[in-house]
Amino acid sequence: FAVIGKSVHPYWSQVEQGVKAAGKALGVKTQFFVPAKEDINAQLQMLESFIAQGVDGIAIAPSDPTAVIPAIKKALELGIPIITLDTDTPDSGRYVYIGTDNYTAGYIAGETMKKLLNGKGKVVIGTGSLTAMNSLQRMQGFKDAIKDTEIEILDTLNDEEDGARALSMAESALNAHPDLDGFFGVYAYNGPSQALAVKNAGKVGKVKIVCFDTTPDILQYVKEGVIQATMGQKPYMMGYLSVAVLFNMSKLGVTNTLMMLPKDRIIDTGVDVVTPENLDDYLKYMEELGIPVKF
Amino acid sequence: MEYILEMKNITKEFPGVKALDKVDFEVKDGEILGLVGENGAGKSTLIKIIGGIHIPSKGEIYVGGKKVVFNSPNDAFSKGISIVHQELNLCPNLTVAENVFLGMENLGEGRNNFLKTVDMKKLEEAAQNLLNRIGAQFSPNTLVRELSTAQQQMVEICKALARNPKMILMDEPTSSLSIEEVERLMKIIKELKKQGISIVFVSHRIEEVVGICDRVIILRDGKRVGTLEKDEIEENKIIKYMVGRDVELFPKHVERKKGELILEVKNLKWQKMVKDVSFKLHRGEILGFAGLVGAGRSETMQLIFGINKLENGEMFYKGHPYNPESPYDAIKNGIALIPEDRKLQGLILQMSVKDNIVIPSLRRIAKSGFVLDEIKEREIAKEFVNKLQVRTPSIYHIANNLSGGNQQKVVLAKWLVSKSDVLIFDEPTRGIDVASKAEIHKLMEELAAQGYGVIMISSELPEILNLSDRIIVMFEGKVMVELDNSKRNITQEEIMYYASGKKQLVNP
Amino acid sequence: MSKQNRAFRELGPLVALIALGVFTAILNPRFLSIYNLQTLGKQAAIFGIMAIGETFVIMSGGGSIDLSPGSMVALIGIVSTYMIVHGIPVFIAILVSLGLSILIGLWHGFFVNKLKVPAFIITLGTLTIARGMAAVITKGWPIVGLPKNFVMIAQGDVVGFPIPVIILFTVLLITHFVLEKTVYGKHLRATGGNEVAARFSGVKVEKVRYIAFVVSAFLSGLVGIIVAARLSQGQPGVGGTYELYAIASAVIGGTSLSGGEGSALGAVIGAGIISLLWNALVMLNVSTYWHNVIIGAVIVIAVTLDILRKKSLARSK
Amino acid sequence: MSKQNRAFRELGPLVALIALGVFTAILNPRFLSIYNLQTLGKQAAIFGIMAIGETFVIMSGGGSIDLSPGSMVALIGIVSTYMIVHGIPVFIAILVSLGLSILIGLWHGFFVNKLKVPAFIITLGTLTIARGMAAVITKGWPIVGLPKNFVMIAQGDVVGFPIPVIILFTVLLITHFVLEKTVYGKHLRATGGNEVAARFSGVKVEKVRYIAFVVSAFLSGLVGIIVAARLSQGQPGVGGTYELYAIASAVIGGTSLSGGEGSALGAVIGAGIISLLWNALVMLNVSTYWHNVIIGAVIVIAVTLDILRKKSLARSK
Ligand SMILES: Nc1ncnc2c1ncn2[C@@H]1O[C@H](COP(=O)(O)OP(=O)(O)OP(=O)(O)O)[C@@H](O)[C@H]1O
Ligand SMILES: Nc1ncnc2c1ncn2[C@@H]1O[C@H](COP(=O)(O)OP(=O)(O)OP(=O)(O)O)[C@@H](O)[C@H]1O
Ligand SMILES: [Mg+2]
Ligand SMILES: [Mg+2]
Repeated sequence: FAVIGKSVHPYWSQVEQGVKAAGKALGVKTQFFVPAKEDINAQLQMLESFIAQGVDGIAIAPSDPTAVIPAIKKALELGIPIITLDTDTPDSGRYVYIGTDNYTAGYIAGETMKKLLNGKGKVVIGTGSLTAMNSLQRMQGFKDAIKDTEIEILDTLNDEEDGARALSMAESALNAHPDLDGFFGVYAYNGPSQALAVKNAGKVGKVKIVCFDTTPDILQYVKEGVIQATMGQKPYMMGYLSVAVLFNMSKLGVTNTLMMLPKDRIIDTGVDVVTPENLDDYLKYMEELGIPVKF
Repeated sequence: MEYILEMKNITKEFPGVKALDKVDFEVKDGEILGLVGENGAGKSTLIKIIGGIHIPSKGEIYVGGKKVVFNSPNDAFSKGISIVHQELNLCPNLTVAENVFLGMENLGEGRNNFLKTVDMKKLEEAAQNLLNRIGAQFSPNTLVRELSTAQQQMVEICKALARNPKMILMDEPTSSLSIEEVERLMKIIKELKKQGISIVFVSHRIEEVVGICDRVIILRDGKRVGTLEKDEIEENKIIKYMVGRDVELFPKHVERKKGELILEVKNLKWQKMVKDVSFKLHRGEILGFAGLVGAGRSETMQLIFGINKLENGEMFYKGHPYNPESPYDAIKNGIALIPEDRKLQGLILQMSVKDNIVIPSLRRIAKSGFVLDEIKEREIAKEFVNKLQVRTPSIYHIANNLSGGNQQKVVLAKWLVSKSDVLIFDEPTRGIDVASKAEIHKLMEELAAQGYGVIMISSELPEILNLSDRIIVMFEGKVMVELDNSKRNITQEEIMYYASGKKQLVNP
Repeated sequence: MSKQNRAFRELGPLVALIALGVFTAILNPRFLSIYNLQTLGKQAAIFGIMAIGETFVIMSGGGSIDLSPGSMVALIGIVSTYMIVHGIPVFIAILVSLGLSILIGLWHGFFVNKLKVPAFIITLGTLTIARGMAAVITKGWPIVGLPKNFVMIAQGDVVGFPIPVIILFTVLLITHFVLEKTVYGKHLRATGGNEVAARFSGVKVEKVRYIAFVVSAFLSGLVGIIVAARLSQGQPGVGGTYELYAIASAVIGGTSLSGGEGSALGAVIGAGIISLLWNALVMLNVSTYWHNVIIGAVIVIAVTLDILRKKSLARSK
Repeated sequence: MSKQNRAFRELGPLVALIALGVFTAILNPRFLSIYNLQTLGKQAAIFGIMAIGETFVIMSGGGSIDLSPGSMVALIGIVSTYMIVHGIPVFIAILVSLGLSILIGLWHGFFVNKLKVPAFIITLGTLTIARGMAAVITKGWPIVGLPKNFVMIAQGDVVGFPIPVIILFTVLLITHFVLEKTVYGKHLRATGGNEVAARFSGVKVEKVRYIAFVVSAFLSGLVGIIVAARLSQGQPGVGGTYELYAIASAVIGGTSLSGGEGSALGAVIGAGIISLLWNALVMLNVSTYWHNVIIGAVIVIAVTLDILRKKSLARSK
């Protein structure tokens, strides 16, 4: 079975762990691939190579939902089951989608921010890409969630997936907008960059931070109360479930597998909103899963 | 119309230099016109103006009586003017044939637009014809980068001929040719004249000018200072106009004593260019190297200087085995090589005259070996600029903007500054005017008299014959003969004989 | 190098390409499946066409290099699809986009020829600006809803040959002819070899350079359209570091970075090697984290071996 | 170029830098707040140090260029932090990391000097391989848990001057001295100006090149450590396109891409311009979609104006 992720990133390395764990538990061979950076063309290239190779099943997180449709259709034609994880492409005819989509996660982040700011304030978004679909969807969800409030988005800062630039930009933003109330960090390194900037500027608690992912540094900042909330998607679960579903499809047949799954063919893995209050619970939960976070 | 080309009141200014000052210039139909003057007098500048490379600050140009403005080389070509530039201008990555017909791949038939196909067979045939005509021995499909300087010079000449011009301007075409090629070129020039083609001929070898020109125009300091008609042309007249005084061409030989053995090489071999070379050099002597173009003299010296790695043979320097890794080693040991190709090997064109002069001696001049000493550098540069009469606005002028001969002087200065025991001069006076040449000869004699070991490669036989104590003649990478010239009794014919590969002198 | 050796210029990279292919095919015979070869061909077409354009610019000499191809792919992909989804007929949209590419090429040529700005800088400007513009036009979102006749450009095939491959061969044929057989080819080499000498010989050096930049920009634009059709959408983020791969392809194929030497065929072989690597690393199940390491190593090794080969060839002569 | 003009080489870019600063300060006076100037200084230090290294390589001529700085920043950041979190003392970890940087510089020098591989290719290899290795080591995870004495390297300050700025000035002082006042500086210029003539003059051309590559790699490694300290973590993805900014900084500062000319001070001013732009665009609240467009345009304009200025200067002399 092959699983294709989006980029070299802690998030995808957790997916990989899930994939490997499932492979081991089920006694099957798994392959996990990601391009170095989000690159739909490279992903398509990999997808096509896997199809050519004739693997038993593919799970893909398309960087772009439409671009992969022809290749997915081709795979299904050839009898290779395909499911999606993390990002869906319903029109492709994929069998199942596993994950919480980025839009929903972004929406929840927006709701969280709304609560933190009591529906009023000024926010700057930091992201690593203005073109990658996950970034766009998270930002869109976030914006939709705060649409009818008095929360104003002052600026969106694109650091082109460069952590150092993210930090510089967060610092500059704090400077440009002394009355800033919140940061929204879209990529895993955005949260820590913003947290560091806020901490160095002595504005902890004054500038609220909502961000994505649960890397150790983020959780550390959550513990310190610099980051107020982070969206933990469940990459490990997505990876594990993808292999499990594909395994079932190959062993029991596609139709039989689908019968066991929800009618809308979406397996929602949900989002953990990790806050200083529930951090300990989250850590315990992760430990139970067998992927303890140390920091 | 008598004048095929007429220029009036031409002035050309460069930043800081007035290269030409109200010069009138005219070329008659079918004449061979000599253009002479000291280094930096403005000859090349004048020729570049005719070629559409420089645009004059003031003045008018008439071709066939009609006023023209040349903005690009193509403007000049279209009027039937071809130029052989002083500095070689070939594309090293292209073949001889491609270079000869560059810009006229259609061989003059029809329009030469970009999408026309090139018939390489035809080009090569045509190039072969031209090469045969000037007696060149290499094939038209060799890459130019594999040719020696002299061979490249011949390609330049072919290139000018290929354009079927009404007029050819040759800026020092003979400076890198040896006697044989020069003679052939002279024949060609006369032939061209018979075909009604006008030639403008620039040379510092005054005897060539005397031998071939119908009329001579002399420039000094950017001004036209004289014209000599056919019957007035004489060597000392020309020189007097040029320099403004009499010059003793070959200063009297200074007596000197042959000292101890300083350098000995045995059976040197390197690739196909150096096959078997052995010789000895003593302090206090000038050892001349003669030979035709491609005899491998330069390559031999580059072995001694550490440019190329020795493949076979031995060298002894001051009695010890010697095998330099790099020129750095050679210089550290006290061996200097004044290279033959000033643009490629001699100068860093974008650097100032001063920086060029001090480069080989920087470590010695610098404080504690690595901190530059500007003041000392300046003094040294000034001293040698004066000594060699380099014509430059200041020592901070970049080398690229000097005239060819003045560049050559900078190259010489560079090596005279670096105190060396063995000095190897490879074509030291190439492109240098008569007066300065005499100065340089004097300098070389002085160096020998002071006990330095001096080696001189030269394709100018009079130079070799007048200066050398011993003469080695090379042919195809081998030493043909070693001649004792301490009495200055060797003749040109003798040398030419060995240089063409013949072993026994039957009939001297 | 004599005439004969010219013909064998591309031998080194060709051998490398074949060796890589055979190696992969032995380890995983599915490498040779039609479908995989089609995939490979499409990818090679993308890099190959860009690499040919890059070859023109690099050959023109003076350290010229075109850093813009990657961004051009994104921008032209966006511009063409933007027009199409706004109701402009596919054919006209393509013509206009290619026209825009040509203008950008002329813009590069203008700065290099007239203002003496290094090609590196002006095309770096385009790299940044074009990518920026792609984001400005789309706000980052892909442009979708393209008609079938547009996506066919990349997704269709003729008797099994994907259309991009056919485009590649057409471009290769034309450019090979231009470089090897025409006056322009000679003049381009001359300009790259010694600009001053070329100018003194009456070569219209500026025009030669303009054309080189236009060819490169035009071919990048063409690739932009192919990529958009391949992805069924205009993607503002596509083509990230393609320029580096295009340059590497050209150099692997024997183009000298100092100008004057180069071959369209070599560029395509170079692009083939890089595309094959991308494909083979997946086919051979190499861990994704190692991909970059291996690609980097292969590029270095390929170029180094070719240089050593040429050197020993020159020596043995 | 005469003595006097040398002193004014950096005038054009300096004026541009000041003008940009004044312009931003007028539109948003907060630009001049200590905190913002510190932010700016830290960013400028990062680019500035890299640009100085790049200047050495470019000056060495033969079309040399170093494409590896961005990836080196990532790799050395990872290597140093990896060692530190695995219990190796900070000081030793830094020494070892810088040692590794020097080795990589020697590696580049070896390929360029001995195997005649173009610098573009061997450093492109490092670009790809180093980034790949950073991913291999970390699997994409940041390396966290760094001790205070390490992060102080970038986050501390001395009477208001951030330590990276102090490092920048130290590096600038040393390199300026080396380039302008020492034999090495002259030899580097000579090598870049005409390699053959330099060799004939007894310059150890190879050694000169080795040193240039080592300086560049060493300074990139230094920046890698500063960046890791600044972020309080080792990040495998950092430094994406820094090499392009470093090269652009050097060129804006007057370095000639064909070698032989360049200045450390100019490189730092160039880096200042780019860093200031990054900062000013945020300070002036310019829509992020336009950032790239503006940065690209400013780079092109700065270089073009400087070239035109020098040309008119040369003419009026
Ligand atoms: N491009 C240039 N920039 C500045 N000065 C120049 C330039 N070209 C020539 N000069 C100056 O113009 C003067 C005339 O030079 P030119 O090359 O015409 O001399 P020449 O008579 O050909 O000398 P030579 O015999 O040494 O070749 C010299 O003083 C030279 O320094
Ligand atoms: N770079 C090169 N590659 C191949 N062959 C060369 C190269 N340079 C010179 N040659 C060949 O080597 C031989 C020696 O040339 P060279 O000009 O050095 O001889 P020379 O005796 O020093 O003559 P001159 O004194 O006129 O320079 C010639 O046959 C030439 O064609
Ligand atoms: Mg001259
Ligand atoms: Mg020679």
